[in-house]
Amino acid sequence: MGAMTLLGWAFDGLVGTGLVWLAWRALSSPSLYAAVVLFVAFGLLLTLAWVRLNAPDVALAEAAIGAGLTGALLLGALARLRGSGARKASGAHADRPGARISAWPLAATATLAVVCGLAATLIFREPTTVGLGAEVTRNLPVSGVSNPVTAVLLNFRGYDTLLETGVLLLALIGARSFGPAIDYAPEPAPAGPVLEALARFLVPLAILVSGYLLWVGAYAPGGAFQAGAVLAALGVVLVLSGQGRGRMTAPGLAVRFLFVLGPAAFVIMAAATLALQGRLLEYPPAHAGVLILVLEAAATLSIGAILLALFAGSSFGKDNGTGP
Amino acid sequence: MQSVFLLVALFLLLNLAAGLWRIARGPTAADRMLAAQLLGTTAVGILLLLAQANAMPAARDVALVLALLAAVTAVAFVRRAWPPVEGGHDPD
Amino acid sequence: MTAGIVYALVGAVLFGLGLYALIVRPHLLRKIIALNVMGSGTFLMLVGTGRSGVGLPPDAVPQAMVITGIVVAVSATALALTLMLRLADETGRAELPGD
Amino acid sequence: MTPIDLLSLPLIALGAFFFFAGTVGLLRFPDVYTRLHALTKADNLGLGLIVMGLAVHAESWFVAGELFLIWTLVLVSGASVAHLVAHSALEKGIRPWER
Repeated sequence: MGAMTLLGWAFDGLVGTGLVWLAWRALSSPSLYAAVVLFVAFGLLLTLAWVRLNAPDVALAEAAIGAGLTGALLLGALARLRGSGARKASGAHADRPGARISAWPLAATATLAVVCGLAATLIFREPTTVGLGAEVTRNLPVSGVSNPVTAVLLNFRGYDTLLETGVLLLALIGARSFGPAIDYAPEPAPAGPVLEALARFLVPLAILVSGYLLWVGAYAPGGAFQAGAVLAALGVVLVLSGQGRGRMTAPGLAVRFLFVLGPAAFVIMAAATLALQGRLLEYPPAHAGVLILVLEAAATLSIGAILLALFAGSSFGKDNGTGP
Repeated sequence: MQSVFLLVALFLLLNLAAGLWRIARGPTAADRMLAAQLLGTTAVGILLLLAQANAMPAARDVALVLALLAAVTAVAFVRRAWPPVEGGHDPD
Repeated sequence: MTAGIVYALVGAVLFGLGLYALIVRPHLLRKIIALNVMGSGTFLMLVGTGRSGVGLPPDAVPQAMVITGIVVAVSATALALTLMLRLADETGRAELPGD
Repeated sequence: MTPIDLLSLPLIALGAFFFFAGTVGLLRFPDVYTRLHALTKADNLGLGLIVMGLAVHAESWFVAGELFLIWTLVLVSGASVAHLVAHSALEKGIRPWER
């Protein structure tokens, strides 16, 4: 067991050092493009950190979003920036090397104070602090699921998730309202057979994995967020291989239905449980498992559709006057 | 045997750390992207070994998601963000 | 696993790095990445300290909060990127006027 | 040391060696195309060997199937990305390295 502990410490030390180094390089390297790729690598290391912290649910979310969506979003924005900078000939895409505000010593001192304060709080905090873990474990049998994280997300604190689907919808509406009116991204060359074959290979598997994560979330790490993020990431591959782009930039009725399906399902469920059970999102224990699965399925579709639309909107932004 | 899995995972992590240098250094954008791709595969290997070392089957699901989405960033790069002018040394 | 405090401290450092870059770096894309780094630091502190005691399973509540946070962070990032692109379209610069 | 360990240890060690070779290639080879070669050959073989070494420990067919699915995904993605990057690099005018 001693060897295990020692190796574990070495592993954690290396991951921690790597995270700090990557964050520092991503925030200071002269090239914005390098910054984005470094940040994608940061997400990969962070996924390993979540696994070491015994938080596989979080690791799944980080893997799906950090490895798939965030990188694609940032790269798409960088490409668009280059287009708009080229038009105005002042280089919006270029970061002045080493540029920083003149008051940086003040900022550095203040930041250092914040970090020292945080570190001191972390080290000297009351070690006997008891979290809510015991409460969650005690109430798990009546939650309808056996994965405690899913129980918290969909049952004990279901209203958080209700509000979160609302936040996603608001972000989409906001992005669509401010979306640039002109598409600067150069029309890419035809996707070519390799990319199309890759998309055809990945999409059915992604739907399978997404369904698996949704189903397994009841009793093991997984759930609606991870499943939805996987769907969205594969939608990104489809859009980039030149398929289904119009459906996201100028969504028809069916796609808009997907956007509101999750929030609507949550609101209906909240109203029904309020009327029948007397409490917001308090399911009758006998049916809790089924109700949670229905809610999660609706949320998965909405999360996937909204995240994909956020990418398609930011990456293309050609608004045909039909967007919401 | 568990500690052997963890030892190999640590070895792969050292490889990953060495690969970070290529991301930071470049010189071309494609080099950075390729290094990130190798990092992804290495992370998949590490996760599979951690799943076995810590008896944590969920880590395998994390590896599955990473493997499934390994191509997304690279495809976004090739289709969108490749810098238009690619010269000899630093095109960024 | 006793590594919680290590990752929590790493989280504190990441929060600081992000905060510093958010203040001093003028380019908006860099500020958006800085916000994401700060968020990741916060998440690490939450989960790293969120264990209910020796021998007990890790606390599910911080993990659920962090999953919610990750999804909110990515949607906020998308919205921020859209605003940045709009600003660049209008002014030709992806920086705030004061910087 | 069970017989299964004796079977899996050499496979995993060989796999780790191929990862090492891939990393050395990534750091030492002179241009994008040669690095691409190092990466796609070596690390996919490395992951394959590690997958085989772990699959002999698998407690069920489901786990073994998942392991091989992961390897297949990495193989297909790696090959496609290698093609796309090399193709675009040639189009952008990056010249292959010559002695």
